[in-house]
Amino acid sequence: MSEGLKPLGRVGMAARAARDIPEGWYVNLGIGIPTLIADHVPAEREVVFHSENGILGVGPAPEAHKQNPWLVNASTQRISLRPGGSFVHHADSFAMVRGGHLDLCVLGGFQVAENGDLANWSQSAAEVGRQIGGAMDLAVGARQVWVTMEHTTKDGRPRILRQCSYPLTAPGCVTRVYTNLAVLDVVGGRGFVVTDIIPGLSFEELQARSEAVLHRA
Amino acid sequence: MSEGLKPLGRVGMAARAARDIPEGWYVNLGIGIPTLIADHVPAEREVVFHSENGILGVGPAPEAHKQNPWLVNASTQRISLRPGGSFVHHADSFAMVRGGHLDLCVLGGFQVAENGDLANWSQSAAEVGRQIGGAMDLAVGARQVWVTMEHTTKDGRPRILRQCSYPLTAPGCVTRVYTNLAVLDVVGGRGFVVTDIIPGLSFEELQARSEAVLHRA
Amino acid sequence: MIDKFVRSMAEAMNGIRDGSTVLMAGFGEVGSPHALLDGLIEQGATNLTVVINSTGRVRNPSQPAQGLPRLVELGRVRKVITSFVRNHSVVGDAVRDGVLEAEVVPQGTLAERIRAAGAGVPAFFTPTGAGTLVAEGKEVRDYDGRACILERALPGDVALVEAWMADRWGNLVFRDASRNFNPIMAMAGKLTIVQTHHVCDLGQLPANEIVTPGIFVDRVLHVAAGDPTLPR
Amino acid sequence: MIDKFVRSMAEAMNGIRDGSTVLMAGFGEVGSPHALLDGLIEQGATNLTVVINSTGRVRNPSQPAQGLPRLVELGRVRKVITSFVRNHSVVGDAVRDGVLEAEVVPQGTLAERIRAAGAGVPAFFTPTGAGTLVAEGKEVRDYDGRACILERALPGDVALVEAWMADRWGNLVFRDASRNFNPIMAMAGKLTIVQTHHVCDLGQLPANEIVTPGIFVDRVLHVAAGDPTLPR
Repeated sequence: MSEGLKPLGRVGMAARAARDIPEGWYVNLGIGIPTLIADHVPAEREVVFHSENGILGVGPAPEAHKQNPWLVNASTQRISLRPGGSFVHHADSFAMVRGGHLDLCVLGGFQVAENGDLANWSQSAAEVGRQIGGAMDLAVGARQVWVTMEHTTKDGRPRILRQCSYPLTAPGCVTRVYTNLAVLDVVGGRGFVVTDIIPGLSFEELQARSEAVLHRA
Repeated sequence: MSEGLKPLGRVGMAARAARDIPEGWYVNLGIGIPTLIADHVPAEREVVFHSENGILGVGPAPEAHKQNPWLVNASTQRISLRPGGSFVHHADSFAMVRGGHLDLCVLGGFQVAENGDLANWSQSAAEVGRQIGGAMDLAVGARQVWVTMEHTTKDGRPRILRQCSYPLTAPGCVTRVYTNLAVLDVVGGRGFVVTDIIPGLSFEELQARSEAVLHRA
Repeated sequence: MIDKFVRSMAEAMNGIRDGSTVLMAGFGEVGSPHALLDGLIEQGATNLTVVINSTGRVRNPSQPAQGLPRLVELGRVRKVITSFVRNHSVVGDAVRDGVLEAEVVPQGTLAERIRAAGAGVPAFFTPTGAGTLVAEGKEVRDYDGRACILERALPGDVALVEAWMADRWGNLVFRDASRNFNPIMAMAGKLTIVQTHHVCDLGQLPANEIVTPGIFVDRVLHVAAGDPTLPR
Repeated sequence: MIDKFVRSMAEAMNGIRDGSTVLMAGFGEVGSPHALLDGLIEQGATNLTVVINSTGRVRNPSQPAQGLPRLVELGRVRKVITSFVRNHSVVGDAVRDGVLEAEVVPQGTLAERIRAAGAGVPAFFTPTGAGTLVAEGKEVRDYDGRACILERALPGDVALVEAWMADRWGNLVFRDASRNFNPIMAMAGKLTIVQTHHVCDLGQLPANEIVTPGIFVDRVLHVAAGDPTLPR
């Protein structure tokens, strides 16, 4: 990587994804980096955030003295509710997800493959811990599935792959990936199409950090 | 039939069935004679009446000046709501029915067979008019299914049969029949068991008006 | 700013195409989107499949047909999916004459199929209808010793809904028994169009009391429609 | 007179049998029937199958286990059906040690299976989980060009529910995000037991605002439980 290159941090990735969310969309934000996205949607742009535990219209974290213990998001953080917000039970909440009513979910990821396969809940089928949560429902149900993740693992192995090696969350679901280095659309029949790269990084350098073949936009 | 014999009228059948509904039951009353049953449950006995269009806690018909045009039962009659009553949408209303939550439904009938088969919505598969409504759901879903009907057709043909000739509402669903002449339990493996006959009518005379073999209690 | 209110019936009906499946809410005239039905008649879409609980009363020469029966009289409906067709009704006569197809299904199955469409369930098993004419041509399977039939989800290209109050996000509440098919049809419509008696500011409807969240709603038209009348 | 209020925890827990399937509501400590879980621990039923969204945090030696983890420590649970098992949690360790079976399923499938049980749907198809480990051993069928798997209803012998307000008919409302699994577990429990923060006179809860009608409720215990705390 070129000297002085500045890969995006967690907040930077969240802010980059936030830029692309249009007004009026219904959006579910997964645990981790995606949760940060809400803070970067401009206040004047109305986006309705959904939380799996039956909340539509999630607002920002409240000041300490305004916290409502009965109001937490899917990450069990205390939140606020926007005017126009509403509550439903868990089956109705997932009816929104599974019935195709969300315009977008943004999920964290371990691996994304060029056919849109996503792995984000387990690194091995043999593992005892299985933290599936709502990710499989969201990956299958939302109209758009964006993933935010580091472009490579901590030890430099690629996460942008020809094929996922971890257990899948859902096959063929991802439509776009925001990494610390680039924005990649996943296009049916073509694979990863790079639409944005951070300043100072060349397409070839990005390709070198990816296993899958990348395409120019 | 013996001279001076008094078969029950519509109100008489409804009142007879009402006697047997215990406090605390959740009950759906079908169109026709069953609808009359609610008026004959003593006021001090709390029974919760369900209406298919999403009402629990149906109360009696209101006085004219208290009518609420937004409050009708499944027969589209204006009704009242008891304190404790509630509204749900149609899928939740039928979740009550189909999920086995109703203790009882009382339906009108054309024919009941000794195996519990019920026919109450059509006299011929060839008929254009098909008034299924909620009867099939109720017949299958309620824990008890009682039928109120005349013991025979207007021209004297039996309705208490070995086998139904009309299209079925549901197989093997009926648990008790209230006719203008008798009360008959439907007992698995045995068939019709007569538990009550109007004064002055003999078991043999009742049998003569029934196609199925009747049993003594 | 999200604003789902439309200012005219023409705007409410815009883009409904020939061949659409249209879900029409209401039960016994209560909760029926009468104004939107009039709007659809005016709009002109034809070759429709209509999903509605009940298809109308016995013909009454002194009362001109409205709503679905009127659409049928105009030859605009190809098929109805319903729980109730009466002999000697406009719909019944059209079925008899072979100009209209009718799929008559149990009311609970109808409701569950609509809800399934809204919830992303493509098909489900139910014991209702097993062993009856309703089961004809359907897959049968035993669950817990009981015969069950496989039923398909019933999505709409368009859902026509009546609400009591609505806000600009499309959040809805319903009055008393007018709730009936409205919330589930709102869920199942690709394009859900609402007529509402009252308009609320955003935040005026308490979050715990909203029955249909705006995510299920596309367009809202303010129509002060008055009280429902008893069926004629 | 219908009166579903019980006067003691012993009465609330009466008759829960060994081998029962117990549905436990709540999400992130909100809407969890903590008092009833304590009551179940006290009551003694064992060999339980527990259905619960999440099975607890990573072990924290300074915090004694409560609720499901405590039941597991006591060896009273045979199986959990859940969307979330963490490594190094009481439940995760019990699964690792082979003393507890875990069926881990997508959260939406969990919710839909519970709702299906309450609604009389024995099985349904869903695309969620198709092509993943979740699909193993399940029937697959294509709908609308999409692989779907067949999932079974998930009924409970017992459902443990927390409400904000209740009346003697068992009508319930919930506070904010505490609604979560409570209404659907109430529907799916053969014996539904509720702890409520507040008691209302019959008729005090507006008919249009009741979320869980009393038909889904068997017993109600008044427990002034205070606010939920954040997960530890």
